[in-house]
Amino acid sequence: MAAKKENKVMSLAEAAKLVRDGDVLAVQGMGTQIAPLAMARELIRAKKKDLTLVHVVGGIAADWMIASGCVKKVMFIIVNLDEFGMANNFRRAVEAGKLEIEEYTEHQILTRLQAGAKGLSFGVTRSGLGSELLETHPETTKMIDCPFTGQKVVAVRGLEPDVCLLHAHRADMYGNVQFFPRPIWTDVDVFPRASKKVIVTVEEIVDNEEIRRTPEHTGIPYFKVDAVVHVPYGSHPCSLFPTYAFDRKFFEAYAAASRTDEGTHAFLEKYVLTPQSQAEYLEKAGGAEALLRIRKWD
Amino acid sequence: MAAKKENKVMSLAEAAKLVRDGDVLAVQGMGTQIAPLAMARELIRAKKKDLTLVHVVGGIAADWMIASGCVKKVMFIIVNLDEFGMANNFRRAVEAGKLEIEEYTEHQILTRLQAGAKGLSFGVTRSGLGSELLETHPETTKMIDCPFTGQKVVAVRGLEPDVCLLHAHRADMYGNVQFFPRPIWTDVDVFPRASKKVIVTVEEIVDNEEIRRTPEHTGIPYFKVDAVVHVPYGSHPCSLFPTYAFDRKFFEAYAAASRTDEGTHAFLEKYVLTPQSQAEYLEKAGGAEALLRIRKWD
Amino acid sequence: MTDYAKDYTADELMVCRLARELNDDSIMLNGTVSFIPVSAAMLARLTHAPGLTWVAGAVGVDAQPGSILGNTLDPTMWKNCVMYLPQLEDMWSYVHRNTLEVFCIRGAQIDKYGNVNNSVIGNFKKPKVRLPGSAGMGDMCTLDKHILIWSTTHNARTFVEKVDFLAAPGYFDGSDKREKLGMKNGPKLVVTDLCVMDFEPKSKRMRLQSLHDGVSLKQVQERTGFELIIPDQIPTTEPPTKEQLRLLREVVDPKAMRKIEFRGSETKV
Amino acid sequence: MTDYAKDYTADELMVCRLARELNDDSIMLNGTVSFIPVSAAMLARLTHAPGLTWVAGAVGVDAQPGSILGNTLDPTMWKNCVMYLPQLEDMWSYVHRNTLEVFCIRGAQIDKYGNVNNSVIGNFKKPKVRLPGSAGMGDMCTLDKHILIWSTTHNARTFVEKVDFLAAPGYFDGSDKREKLGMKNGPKLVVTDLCVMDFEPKSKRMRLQSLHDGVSLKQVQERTGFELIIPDQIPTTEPPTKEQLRLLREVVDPKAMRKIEFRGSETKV
Repeated sequence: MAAKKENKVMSLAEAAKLVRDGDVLAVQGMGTQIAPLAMARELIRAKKKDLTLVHVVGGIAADWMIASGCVKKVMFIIVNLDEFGMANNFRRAVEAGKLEIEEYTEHQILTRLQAGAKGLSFGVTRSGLGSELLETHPETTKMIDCPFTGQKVVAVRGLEPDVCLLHAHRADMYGNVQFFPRPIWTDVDVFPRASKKVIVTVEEIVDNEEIRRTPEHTGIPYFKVDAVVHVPYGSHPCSLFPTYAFDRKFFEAYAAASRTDEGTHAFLEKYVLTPQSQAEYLEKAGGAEALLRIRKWD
Repeated sequence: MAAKKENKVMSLAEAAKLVRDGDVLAVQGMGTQIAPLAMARELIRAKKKDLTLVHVVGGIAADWMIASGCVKKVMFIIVNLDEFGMANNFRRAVEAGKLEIEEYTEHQILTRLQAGAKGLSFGVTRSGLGSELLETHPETTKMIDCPFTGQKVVAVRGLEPDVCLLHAHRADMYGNVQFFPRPIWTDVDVFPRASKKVIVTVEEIVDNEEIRRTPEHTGIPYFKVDAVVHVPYGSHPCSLFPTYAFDRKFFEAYAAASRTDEGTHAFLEKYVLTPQSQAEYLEKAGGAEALLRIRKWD
Repeated sequence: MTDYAKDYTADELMVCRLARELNDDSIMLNGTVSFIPVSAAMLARLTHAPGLTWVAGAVGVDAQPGSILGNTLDPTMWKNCVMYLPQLEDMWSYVHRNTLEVFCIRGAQIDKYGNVNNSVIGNFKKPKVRLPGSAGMGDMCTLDKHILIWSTTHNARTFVEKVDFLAAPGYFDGSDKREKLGMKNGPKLVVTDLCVMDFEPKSKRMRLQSLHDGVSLKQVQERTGFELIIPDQIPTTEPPTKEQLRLLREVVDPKAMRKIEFRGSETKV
Repeated sequence: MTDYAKDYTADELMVCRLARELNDDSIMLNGTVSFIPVSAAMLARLTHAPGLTWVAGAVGVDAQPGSILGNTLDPTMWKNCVMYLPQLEDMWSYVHRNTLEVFCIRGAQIDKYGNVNNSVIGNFKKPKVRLPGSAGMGDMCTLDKHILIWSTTHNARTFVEKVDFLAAPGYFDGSDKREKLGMKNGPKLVVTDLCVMDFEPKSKRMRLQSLHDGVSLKQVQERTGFELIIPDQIPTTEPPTKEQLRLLREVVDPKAMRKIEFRGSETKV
């Protein structure tokens, strides 16, 4: 549960070894914003199996991993590609009965993780009272009475994922992870605290001295981090504000390709399975033209 | 519950009118660190009665208000003056049966407030299992069974204080409140969110434009703040890191004076009741010599 | 006399109508792919509701992004904000205590009681269509929010007698279930590409409020999968003013991102 | 051969003995007026445990304050840290999941099972003496911490047969109550101005481990209000090394703030 103050810089392939078949993975992400996409591609290449993905908002990472047969189950509040539409492989897999799901309200899944982060077997929330979602997974969600007032509340079971996958702006070699601006979104907040292991890919590795000059930006302390991987543009095609925008062209191409299984697999072959490095991936994704394009936000 | 975007700058006396006799007040503080001391003195001068104080760590503010007969009850995890010793008026009032108390573990009182902040009638924690504290206020704290595993946990009742009193580095006139470094301690975090009204005293009032240049430092948004009062050294004799240190000489004087009721009342007469302004208070407390002294941290 | 515009499209009318529902006392936040409500909030602030509190992308308090650039949850929306609202405890406590009280939603199915479904078409366990999920709607609709519903696809597939799955409740079956569960408020208004609807207070059933210019009652009824309450007087939806339209087109959403939401709509914009 | 010091006082011996209990794997945080354990943590990092993780004042992760300036919860302790650990969710989750696993405590009463009381002398409702409160001890002692107890007042008022009030449990009554309630670990060591004690694994009762130089067994027994388990061999507490003493006096705590903690102690420092 606690990691030492030692050099944790490793390759994507080495970090992937921390993920075992059958693990429960808490995966950062929104439809088009910051997500550990390079790490997700590595897990696909490493042919991981029977994973359970825990998302607040699932996006292209989930869709790729599901299409690649890595995923047994997804817990989520929504899985889509924002304005680029449905996550088609997620949709098809559920419709075909090939993928288990647990759909939650946002505060329910956060409460599961907040409880897990404290080693509590459950937490409570008002979110989702009266929703039929409650009836779809009674083993993790049920209505209970307040012991003081008798009011109905939703109890959710504590959740402690095996591994947390995050992308971030920068870290030092010990795993002090920084965000610009400071950590705001829930996934960089509660995901690592709830998880047993934490793998972080970063745009930049900086000296420990630089971290000590800017401690207000550190969101995850080294004693909670197991692996630091240096992957510039590691969130592509999703954005990493303020460094780069999401890649509209890439998303449109995937949205089109993913309408069929065949289209999806051709896409994955080209962008996920073939490239042997982040540079090869970025070259395939449009190279310098793309990298310049996503430096603009309009 | 929601405050408008309008000019909320007012005097201590005007802000004191937001506090009614019998109110439950969430009061920031540690033994010797940042606390709304100027506001506490104003409430004493305004002869408030039957207040319930909610502290994580209570200090000199609690001791003064108790000695002045403003307080009916205190909820706390500890009340003392750090290395300057006991809060003698708190101690004497409890021993004389004149003050009600509810003693909690730290995470219990935080869980009460976190639940209140979400309008939840209760929350749960593992803190304090097996402690006799549980038996001292069963109306707000009881052991319950996890609905999933049967494990014992501590349920605490949600708490929504009437008014929150805070001191901070700076704010704009609308009540966007900033801290340097960013908000870290629990009282500036959950106290305002749990409370119905929020009164903030600040070292400095700055333009809204300055707030927009430094949004990472804002800890409380204007829509949650009801009063902004400009009181330089408003935390004295407690510290406001990094602006000024706690006033060791003043604490030593109070620790000595507070050994008796008579000593306490002479002290309060001189420092709390007589001064008609913050300047007069600071003059009494040592004037320029004191203000220079507490600018040094060693 | 108000200087109304004539040359507007359904997306523009929807934005302007939603904007009119917001005022200086409104405190709102927004979710993903919410170009129409975000445009409405930004437009309202520039016109009649300068004091409106909007938490952009549920993070940027009172942000001033200028124009919409990317997605409505994008950090580009946080520009010039007074605070980055941390999501986990801060945002959610302001949501649960109903300080942030206005929320705009849409979904694949909406029924006559304002229940919304974005989970599945068909059976939850073996769905005909697996939809993206109800996301924050599952929270917002079970708390005390003033819910504003918008839909760019007013047809009988979207406006159904009863939602296939109830993740985001409105007034349930019209009974007092909301009150029994301690939920205040609920759905207030529905703005579509054809008309504006509210809820009849007693029955909690959806009721026509106004028809967009050029849309007939018959057309709305044909494209609504349940019996709508029809009042005696049916006004025409108040059109955008010329100033609203100028601000929307030139300042708020010059890239017309809002039109993305009309994918799959019978209404051309 | 280790170069031990001769001219040390009880406060210095306590700091150095506590420091030896910490190692590169220890992850600890500290509370208020904890000059002795904070000195121990800082000293351990400068000597045998450079990898020790210390969250200064429960906020400054791996801080490098240089020397102790004010209170041990003061922001002056956060200097050069790698992160300001937000207290509400971050610090408390690392505490509850036992990532932050070492905590040092003291109190007005300590009994033979390591139960600690800082709430009241006498009855809780009508106390003879109302003490400041158990603060974070009420949390730390009911979770899974490795608890190190220090006391500068080894006498029969502090070391009592049974605490008057049990807010911060050690091993309760020596039964399996900790395990039944799901609490791992517990009190491990007690370092006082007279001696060092641990807990006999089976009975969970306090046991003498070593006597400070110049202190007799009789003296300890007279000043302990319960029957202490006495092992066959009683070594002398390992003295500070000259280097430890130099670092403590010149670098870690040059203002000797640690001596504040001996107010009320029979031992002069």
